[in-house]
This record gives sequence, structure tokens and C-alpha cells, in this order.
Amino acid sequence: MENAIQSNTDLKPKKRRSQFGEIWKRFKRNPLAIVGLVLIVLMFLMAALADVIAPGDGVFAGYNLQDWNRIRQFPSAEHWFGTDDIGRDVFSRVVHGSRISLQVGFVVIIIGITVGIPLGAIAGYYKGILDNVIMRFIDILLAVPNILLAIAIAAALGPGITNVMIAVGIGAIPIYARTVRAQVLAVKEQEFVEAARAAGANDFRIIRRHILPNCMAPVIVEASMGMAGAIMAAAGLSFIGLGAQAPTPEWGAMLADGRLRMLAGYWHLTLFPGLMIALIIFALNMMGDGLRDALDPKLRSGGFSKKRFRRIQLAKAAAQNNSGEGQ
Amino acid sequence: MHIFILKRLLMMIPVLLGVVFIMFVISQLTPGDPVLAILGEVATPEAVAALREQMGLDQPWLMQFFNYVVGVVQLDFGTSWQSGRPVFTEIFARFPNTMQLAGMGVAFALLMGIPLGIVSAVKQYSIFDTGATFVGLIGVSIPNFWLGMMMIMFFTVTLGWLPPTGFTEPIQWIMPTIAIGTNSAAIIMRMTRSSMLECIRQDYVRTARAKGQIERKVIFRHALKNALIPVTTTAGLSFGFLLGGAVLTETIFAIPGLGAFMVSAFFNRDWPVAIGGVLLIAVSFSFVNLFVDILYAFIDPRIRSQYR
Amino acid sequence: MTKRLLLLLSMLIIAVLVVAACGNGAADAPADVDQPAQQQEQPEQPDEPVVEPPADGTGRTHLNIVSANLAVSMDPHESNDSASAQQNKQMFSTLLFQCYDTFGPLPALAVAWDTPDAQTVNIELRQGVTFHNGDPLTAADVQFSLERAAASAEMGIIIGMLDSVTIHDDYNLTLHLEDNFAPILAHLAHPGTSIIPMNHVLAVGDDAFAQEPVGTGPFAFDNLVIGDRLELVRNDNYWGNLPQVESITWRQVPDPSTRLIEVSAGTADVAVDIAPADIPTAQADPNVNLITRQNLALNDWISLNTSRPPLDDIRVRQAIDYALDTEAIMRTAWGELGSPARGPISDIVWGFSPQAVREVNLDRARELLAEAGHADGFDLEIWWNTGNIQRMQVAEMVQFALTPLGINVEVHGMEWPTILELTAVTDPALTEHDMFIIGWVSVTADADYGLFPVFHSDNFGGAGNRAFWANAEVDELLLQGRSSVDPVERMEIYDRVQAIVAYEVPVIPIRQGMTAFAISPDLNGFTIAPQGHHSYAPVWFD
Amino acid sequence: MANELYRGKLLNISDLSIHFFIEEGTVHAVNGLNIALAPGETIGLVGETGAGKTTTALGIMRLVQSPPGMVVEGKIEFEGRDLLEISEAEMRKVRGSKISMIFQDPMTSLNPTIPVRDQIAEVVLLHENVSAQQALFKAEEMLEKVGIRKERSREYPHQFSGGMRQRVGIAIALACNPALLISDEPTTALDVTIQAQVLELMKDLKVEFNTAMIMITHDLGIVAEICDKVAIMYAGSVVETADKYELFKNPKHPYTIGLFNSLPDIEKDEDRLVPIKGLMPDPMNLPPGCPFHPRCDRAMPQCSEIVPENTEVADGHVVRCLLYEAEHNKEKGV
Repeated sequence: MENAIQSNTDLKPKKRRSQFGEIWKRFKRNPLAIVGLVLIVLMFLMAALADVIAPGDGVFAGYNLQDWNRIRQFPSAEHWFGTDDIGRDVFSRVVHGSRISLQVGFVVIIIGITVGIPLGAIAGYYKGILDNVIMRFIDILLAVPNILLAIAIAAALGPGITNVMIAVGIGAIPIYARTVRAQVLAVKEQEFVEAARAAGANDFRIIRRHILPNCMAPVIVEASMGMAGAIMAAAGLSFIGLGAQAPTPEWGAMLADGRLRMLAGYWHLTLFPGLMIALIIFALNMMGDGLRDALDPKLRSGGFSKKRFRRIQLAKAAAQNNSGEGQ
Repeated sequence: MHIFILKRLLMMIPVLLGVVFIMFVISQLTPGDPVLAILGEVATPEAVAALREQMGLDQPWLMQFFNYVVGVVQLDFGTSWQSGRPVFTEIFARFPNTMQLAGMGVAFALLMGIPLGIVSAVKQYSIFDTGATFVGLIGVSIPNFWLGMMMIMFFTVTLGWLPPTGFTEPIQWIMPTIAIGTNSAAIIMRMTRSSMLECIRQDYVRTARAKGQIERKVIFRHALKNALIPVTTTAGLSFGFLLGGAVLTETIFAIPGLGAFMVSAFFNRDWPVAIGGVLLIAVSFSFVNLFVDILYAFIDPRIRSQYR
Repeated sequence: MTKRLLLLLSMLIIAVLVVAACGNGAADAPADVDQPAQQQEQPEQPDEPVVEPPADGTGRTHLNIVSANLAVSMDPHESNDSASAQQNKQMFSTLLFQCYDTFGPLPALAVAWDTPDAQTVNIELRQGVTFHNGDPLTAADVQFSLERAAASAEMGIIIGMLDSVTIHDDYNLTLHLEDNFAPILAHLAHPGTSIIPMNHVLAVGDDAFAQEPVGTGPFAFDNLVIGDRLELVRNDNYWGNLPQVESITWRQVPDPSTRLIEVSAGTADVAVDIAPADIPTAQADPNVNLITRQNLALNDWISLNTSRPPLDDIRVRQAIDYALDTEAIMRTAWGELGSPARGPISDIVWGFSPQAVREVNLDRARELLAEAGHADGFDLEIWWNTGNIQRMQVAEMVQFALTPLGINVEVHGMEWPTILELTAVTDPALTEHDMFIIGWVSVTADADYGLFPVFHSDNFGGAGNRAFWANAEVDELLLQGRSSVDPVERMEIYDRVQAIVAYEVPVIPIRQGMTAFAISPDLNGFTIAPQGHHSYAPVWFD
Repeated sequence: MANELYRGKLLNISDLSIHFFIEEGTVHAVNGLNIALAPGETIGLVGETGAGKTTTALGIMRLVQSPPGMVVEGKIEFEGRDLLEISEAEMRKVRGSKISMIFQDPMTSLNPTIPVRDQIAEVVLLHENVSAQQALFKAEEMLEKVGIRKERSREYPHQFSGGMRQRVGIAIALACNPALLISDEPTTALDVTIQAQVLELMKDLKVEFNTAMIMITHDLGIVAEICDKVAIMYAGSVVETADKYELFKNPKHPYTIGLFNSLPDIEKDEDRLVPIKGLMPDPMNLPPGCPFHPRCDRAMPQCSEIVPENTEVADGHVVRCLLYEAEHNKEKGV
């Protein structure tokens, strides 16, 4: 009988494909996650089709077409989101802005991951002095609130969207380093790593082939949430003037410019770009929640079917009533 | 416990030293001459040279770093290049506002987040839970600076209820507190909810129920105390997040705080103020984290015994 | 030649008219720009702009001011930002006062002065003046103050030409300048030459003095909450007319829209500097009295780096000027706040001469570019300082407007100190910039102040000539202009300089500055000073 | 009919079914379970992991997580009352005082943030009309009774070893002298030597307090040690129940026999154990007919169609298997 129990857990190593299928199956069940995914896809479509939606080229791109005789117009049929201070179509700028934000999100995550994962893996795997040095460095980065660190770095690098991505990316390193380190510490001691070591695999191979793949789930979740955070942080930096170079239609910079017109009643200059920032972050967070639930083995059978529960509950109540009447 | 605190305090020193060092490196890498920032559009080479010497910028930067650290040890943070006043004076004139703002933000976040999180967890799958989860997601997603702007637009421009800026009257605290605290409130709500959900499934909660304990006490006496442990961490981290977030909130609501001041210090290359400010924020953040760890010990006896 | 004569004549007439404006009704009005070297008669009526004195004192006696910044330093010699100048103006007095209209000198702490030559100024001090701490004002304080200011890096440009001060007795002294310097009297009215109490400053030290300043101004320092507010109280022993207002609270409100709202809501009486976007709002608001006045700034021009190709070619610069509709650009970015520039200095500055502005002509621009061998266009950068949104818009508009010429402009926002540093190198070969946007205030209202630093080739880089434009004739003329004591000659000199500048286009002027204040409707007697050093001594409430 | 067979004096569970409604489907954790127990009697509830033992125990306590869990049908009569019919407030009076429970994992079933003394006092305060002081005194008394010095009573759970913690759990369970004690694998998480101590303690205290007990376990050795009766559970229902000696001597159900065969026996010098082939069925997808038939050596064609009824093969020995149903019916001449 103990054997029977044992055999139950022997099934653990599953095929990769079916694993993804499983995750997707679980992800799919979460309606909020699907809404998030759909929003992100729409966002990508908008970015991809920006030139079609707001056509033009270079300086004369739709988002940059100036008409000094139509400045600060409120939304109309011609200009859905109105026009800005120098007569550009806000809708076109908002549409083109999706490119910047998505780009920022991805690049920041890539910086965070490509630096953070190796640091975390090395720190976790080797321990000792290397671990100490890396983690103290991480501590230093963590001792300064992220946005302040980003401001300092962005100030040093100068304004510009590339520099913002670097600045926010550096701020993102500690999260990944810490997540991976914790995972590595946990995974390292497991049997299959011991087995690989016994089989003569070198450290690099062990880390790459055996340890890291098992650390990926929290990193993926962290990344989808981190992308939202990165977009928010970058918009914040743009807002205080460290962001994208004019005339790039960056949402945070548009907000900053529009703020000066806010009390004069030009609400359309701040409403739409801000809404877009909130929307993309919202979508990423929803997707991140869904991913976390789908990837978390603890939560695998967490969901409860309200429909069937209620149906049985009602049927039971009805049956009781019937029997009560029968008496 | 004392030894633990002492150890933590000692560990702060290299980290803070590292912070100062990194800030010095950044100050060296940053383009923009602080001397010219002071002198403005027209600066004769003689004036530039004189001021540079006066500010000690003619020395090599490692020497400047060394001098700075020696000064800091004696609680001398130098003088602001812009105003000529001691950095200490400049910073502490504004720091209380920032602390108050961040403190009120954390208080708002806790007062909103914890109760909502508890109810949401206890009534899992209810309409309230679904609604709170959704609102929580929105709260996490809304950029605080935009929220602040929209509140000004609505409560000041449209309704005329609240003053747009300032930080002296309590009525002026409302919008900044909500603006800065909403993200954290949502984060804490989500954290409380998931932590509570985990705790109310714990064996010891079942034990409490098996004792015949009433549900309210099961939740508050048994589940909540344990659920609050991760929430405490989140709240501590939020505080750091809010100290940073104050930069934007202070700008929007024109609060004379350290955040907005430091941004202008960065822009003006007033490095003594910028470095001093970052150092102070790092120190307060470290102390908040220490405080959180001490708080842990009060909540969780397991951790208390680790601290020996 | 007739044109030149006509010009001179018209200038003289204007000069006479403005003398009358500052005459204050007195026949013995102080002479002005015509005769800077002449012995002055001292009128009994001292100080401040000409206002009707209040009928009675029934109004409020506390004044609330909101402005973007508080003084960077309350040491008048250690700061040259406008917030410091504005606040220090209330606490300190200068030897002279400069008329808001004619910009001629009026007596202040000095009751009489004469300039026997362009290198010497004799001063007779007002008697019985005391500092806020009770110390009497003497010649020693003046000597101490001026020498201290001259040694300061911040104030070098204002009074750095001072060589020495000779004290004759407690109330008479002579200033000796290093070189001939005709506009010296205007400089002695700048807040950077404020007189401070020698004994007190020496006793408490510079730092303590800056924390708790002591002067002879109409208001005395009371309290400072750093980053938040400055509180002043009336100086009851003020040497001029006693102010009606008994105290001032000066708060920092960085956002211009908010300052307007504060006045509209009655929580502030004076909002310093209203943003262009808010001008229409302020005009429409019955609770706000919007007052505007052209100031001495030529706030915004595009500086072209003439030391680097392709902008080293005069034809390219002219082509760019032909392509830019500077008036439309100015109106789009600033709206009502300011007026289109007509030259490199504001047209109210003494010495301004109007030059023909190039009408937009893209064909001519293309021709010029073709002549210069750039028919296919080229790449350029334009820099603007982050935080100044109007300049960003100018940069964007320039980029947009130059594209049809095939000029590919990259807009580059940088922090102010970075731009200052990158454009401050003295060797033109080391410059990296093409175009950037900057401005300059002819705070002394004399063309010398506006033109000399910006266009003399000795001043390459940080000293002001960030276009790295060298023109031997202009160099010569500018030196003549500051040493000559003959106003007619000087007028001619500056006319010629401005003509050359307009032809060679080292800068493309965009906007003449305008100061806009929102004040509460029951506040009277406030006048905007074009120099930027407004005085609150003469104001009163209904 | 089944009810009559199992009429006990203290507890009588009949046709209890508990299902969990999760998104993937309905988990049939307990299906038509019948158990009866007399006062002071001990029954061993034996089965593999996932057989529904713990769910049954929680069902008796009415502590099944709901949602997603729900008692779909059945009765739990305790001292003459159906526990499923009484109000939650009344049920709370039962929990901890009349029925208490010892949980499987002593590491997690004590609240880590409350001193053990207070955790015992809590249950005393709830059910006995005493002051806080008296409750604490009683708690220390209970601690002494389970072999923990009262000097340690102010310590926190993490300061105790696993065995000691389970002693605390026992103290909590017995503090109010319950009529029924449910022990959910109380020794599984403990070292073998500690297991024996704890079992010994439980045996002693059971006698002292004259408590009826449901001992949930998968260890037949423990059953042999302390139980009077045994109920073998498979896939949510009891497949065989009998007096301990009867069952050990004369197991009837193929599953029970399989269980015995998979145990090592020192007396018979066997080389190999004989495990039951296959796995427990997925409770979301139980096979039709007898749930055991896919693994059964003696399965007949009809086993996959007919759900077997309870069959009393000997006095108090009830089996749920078509093999015996047919036989029994023949004997009875039905």
C-alpha cells in the first residue's frame, strides 16, 4: 500500500508540451487573465498598425503633423482625442505611443533578466564570497527607492528613452537576482541536481540545464508584473522630464505637457495618455495574475465551480423542502 | 534581540557607504557643470574658476568622496551649492513633509488594504470578493501621478471642493494621500487577501474551528495575526516605494517636500543635496526595514527566537 | 544717412518723453540716459515707481505673495536668480534706483552722484539711514558691500568692473572702475549691489548673515521656512515712504496654474509669473486682476553655432531664418505672453534699433542652401532645456518647419546645466552643438548688457557668446560702446551692431519677454518692474 | 436497512456523501459512508491516502471547506441528534467539547503565534464556565497530564518537538472531556519511537476519560494496537467493517485482503510483497459499479455494473462486495 502511494508521485517528470498545454488550460479558465491577454494583443496590434491608423512618414508622420492654426482643440469628429499645444492630433500620438511603452516594457525586462538571472544564479549556486559581494551590491540597489535610483541614473545618462530603459532596467535587476537566488538555493539541494553532479556535469551545465529551467516559473510571473511596473516607472520618469525626446509621442511625456493645461480646462491632453498607461498596466497585471495562478503548482486545483455548487445546493434545499412537506 | 539590532545597524554601514559611493560615481558621470548651473547664462572663466575652487570641485573626486564620508561621520553633509545653506538644514526643512506624506500614504494603504483584503478573503467567491479583486487590480495599475492629476481635475477644477495644492491644512492632505497611497493600498489588499486565504486554510485555523471557536475570533485571533506577517513586509516595502513615489506626488501637489526638492537638485546638479537626500532616504528606508523585522519578532515568536 | 539721422532723432524724442514719465511731477527730475556723466540734482522724493499714495489705511495690511521659487540665497551678493533678486529687493536697498520707464537713475541710498568720466563715480549718501538692526549706514558699509559683491562669482558680471572705493567721509565716497564703463549707474541699481551692514556681517559671518539677512529695505526679514515660505515685516525706520503693508508672507508654489487659482480663491494677493496657457483663464476671471508688462528680457532666441559646419556658412543661417516664421512660432508657444522679437535685445532696452525681420521665403531659403552646396539638405541638432515646455515646442516647430528644406533636425532635450556646460567651452573647435534655445535679460536696460556678453568674441562659451560668432567690426564697436560717454555715439554704435547681427544671423530671436502677474482686485499701487525687481513697498489694499 | 445494521449508541453515520465542486469537475470524496460507534468504543478507519478518511472526519465536525465542499446527502447522528440539521451555533458547542479532533500534522496544526498554554485554555474557556485564570490552570493541568512540564507552558509551538506538539494537540482535544475523539493519523508525522509513546499516551487517556474514538490511519499495526473495531475505506466508502479480531482473522473484501498481503510479515519469510495492482481511482471520475473492480483480482463482469450493497457476513462483520452479496442472498434465500 505504501508502494501504491509511491507510484503516484513517480509520474512527476512530464513532457514539456503537455506542461505548456496544462498551463494554457489553467490560464484559459481565468476570465480576467483572458481579458488581460486580449488587451495586450490589441495593444500590440495598435503598435503594429500605428502607421496605418495614423499614416505619415518621419517628421510628417501622422502623430507629428503640426497645424499651428488648430492648437488645443477639444475632441471632435475630426480629431477624436483633440489636438495638442502645437496642433498635433492627440489620437495619432496616443496610438503611436503604444510602440514606445511596449518597447520600454520589453527592454527593461530583458535588461533585468539578462543581468539579474546570472547574478542570482551565481550567488545562489556558489554561495560564499561571491554570493556576499553580489548580494551586498543588490542591497545597495535596494536601499534606494527604485524611482529615485532611476532618476539618479537617468540624470547621469541624460534624458532620452534609451536611457530611461537602462535606468529602470538597472532598478529591475534586484528583483530577478533575488528571485532566482532563492529558487536556486531551493532547487540546488534536490536529488536531480545531485545526480547531474554525480554524472560529472560541470557547474555551468548544471546551472543552465538543470537549475534555471526549474526557476523559470516565478521569473515569468515576476516579468509580466515587472513589465507593468517598468512601464509605470518609465512614464513617471518621462513625467518629470527625463523621458523620451520630443517629439516622440511618449504617454508619460504627453501627460507632463498636458498637466500645464489641466487647470485651464484642457482635460483631453491628460485624460487619454493617462488612460492608456493605466490600461496597459492593468492588462499586464491581469495577465500576470493569471500566469501566476496557472504556473503555481500550489494553486493547481484551487478553482471552485460556483455553478455546480449552487445547483446542487439548490437541489438539496428543494429536496429538503419536499420531504418536509411530505411529512 | 539587542545583538540582532546591533548587527543589523552595523550591516547598514557598508550598504549606505555603497549608496554614497554609487551616487558619487553617478555625479561624476553626469554631464552638466554645477558651477555653470549656479552662474547661469553668462559665466566668465574667472568666475567659474573661483566658484569651482570655493566649492572644492578642483579636487579629485575620490578625495571629494573621502572628504564627504569624513564629513558625514561628523554629521556634516556639506552645504548646498545652490543656496549656500547646510544640506542638513535644507533637507530637514523638507523631510518632515515627505515623511508625513509617505506615512499618511502607508496609513491609508493599511486602513484600506487590510480590511478589504480580509473581507475579500473571508468571503471568497462572493460578489464582494470579485469586485474588490477587480478594484484592487485597477488600484495597482493606475499611475499615481495620473491619479493625482485626475483628482485635481475632478475635485478642484470641476467640483471646486478641494484645494489643488499645498500641504499645510488637513484638507490639503486628502488628495495627495489618496494619490500616493492607492497603489500601495491595492498591493496590500491583494497581499492581505492571498495571505488570508492561505492562512484560513491552515491546519491551526481548522484546529481553532475544531475547538468550537466562533468564526470572528477564528479569523482575527488565529488567521489574521499570521496573515499579517507577509503584509508587514509589503507595508515596509511600500514605505520605500512611497518615499520614491513622493517625488511625483510632491511635484503634482506642489508639496514642499524632499522628493521634489531632490529632483530639482538633480536637475541643477546640486550634488551635496542630491547625495544627502538619497542617503537620508536610504537611511530611513533601512530603518523602516529594520523596524519591520523587529515587528516580525513581535508577531511571530519563531522569528523572535531566530534573532538571538 | 538720412535714415540714420531720423532714427537718432526719434530716439532722442523718445528719451525726452520718458524722462517726463519718471519726472514724478518735479521739475528737477533726474536726468537720464542722455547725460549719464552730468552732475545730478537730488529730488526730495526718493525711490520707487511713481504711484499715488493711498488715501487712507483702511485696507488689509498683510500681503500674501506666491511665486515659483523662494530666494536661492538671501545673501544679495551670492545669487543671481530672479527669485532671489525679487525677494532681496524688499529687504535691501541699492545706491540708486532705476526708473521703470526711462531706466534712468533715481536716488536711493545715494542722494547725489556724478560721473566725471566713464571710469569714476562720486557718491553722496543719504544721511540718517539705519539698517534693520539699528546700525547707521555709512560709506564704509558701501565700500564693504560693493567690494564684496565685486569679488563674488555670481555678481562679477554686475559689479566686477569695480577697481577700488575711496572713502572721503561717512557720507561721501568715490568708485573707481577698471575700465571705462558707461552703463555703471544702471549697474548700481541692480539688487546684486545691495548695501549690507559691514560690522554686522563681519560679526556674525557670511553664513549666518545669509540665514538672517539685515538690510535697509522697506521690509525686514522675519522668518523663513525653507522650501515653503518667507515672512517679512515692515521696516518702521525705512528711509523712504513707509509702506502701507505691515507684513508679507511669500510662499513657494511651483505650479503656475495653482498660483493663479490661489489669487482667484483669495488665498494669495499676488501671483508672480502666470504661464502662457493660463493667460486667457486669468483674463476671464473676475476675481483676478491680470497685469502684464513687457520686460527687459529677450527670453528666447535660437543660438546657431557659427563655428561648425554647416552653420558656419552665413547663407545656411540665413536660409534657416528664411524658413522660420518666428512670429507664428512665438504666438503658438507663448500666446499672449510676450511679443515677437525684432532683434537680439528687447525693444525697450536703451540702444535697441529695429531691424527688418526676414519674411518666410522657402524659395529664397532653398536658393541660399543650393548656393552653399546644401541643396540636398543636412542633419542638425536643436537643444532645449528640459522643464521649459515652450522651448520644447519651439524645437519641435523648428524641426517641422525645416524639414521641407531637407534639413533633418533632431530635437534634443537636456537639463539646463548640461546645455550650459556643453556650450561653455571656450574653444570653438570643441563645441558639439548646432542650435539651442537660450535667452538673456538686459537687466540694466542698456544695450551693452544685452549685446556685449553675447556677441563679443572675447566671450566665447560660458561668458555669453555661445554662438561662437566672431566679427571683428562688432568686437570693436562693442568695446567702443561701453567706453563712450556720448549717448548719440553709443546709439549709432549699437544700431550698427544690431544690423550686422541681423544680417549674419548668429542668433534667431524669437520672443521679447513679458511679465504677467495675477493680483487680487483690491490691491493697488503695484507696478511690474521690467527689470524683474518689483517692489512691494508702495502697494496698498482698498 | 443499512441504518439498522449500524445502529450505535453514540455516533451513527449513514449514507454520508461529501463532494467537492471544483472547476475541473466534481470530486466524490465520500460516497454513501456508514459508520456506527458506541460510547467508549474505538474504531479504526483505515485506507489509502485519498480514500476520504480525513474528509469523513471533517464532515463529522462540519468543518469541510465550503465552498467548494458540500455534504450532498446523509445523516450524522450524534447522541441522537443529526449534526447536519442543527444550527452553526449549536454545532460550535459540540466542537471541542463533545467531539474533538487530533490532527495529522502537529507541526502545522498549532497556531505558531500563540503560547501552547493559551491554545489549550482557549477551548476550556469556550466550553466551560470558568475564569481565564482557571482556564489557564486547567491548561497547565492538561499539559502535565500529557507529559509536558508546566514550566514550559508559556512556550510557543516551535519550541517543542513534533511529538511534544502532538501531546499539546491531545491536550487540546481532551481538555473538555469529549465523548468522541477523532484522531486523524496522529502519529504519521512522527518518528517511530515517538509514535509508540504518543499511542501509549492516547490509549491511557482514552481509558481515563472513557472517550469513544475514531482512529484514522493507514497503518494496520496501529489498529491492532488500540482499536476495537475496524472500518476499511476505499474511494469514499466503507468496504468492510468488523470487530478487530474478526477482521484480522477473516478478511473478506478483496481490497482488505490485498492490504494484508502488501504488509511484510516477519513470520512468513517471503521474498516479495504482493502489492495491489493499479492506482486509486480518480475521485472525480469513479469507475461505475464497484469502485474497486478495476484493481480487483476476483472481479466479475457485473462488478462494473452493479454497486454492491452492504452484506453482513458474520455478526457485526459487514462487507460491500458482490462476491458475498450473492452468497449471502442465497443463504437467506432471497
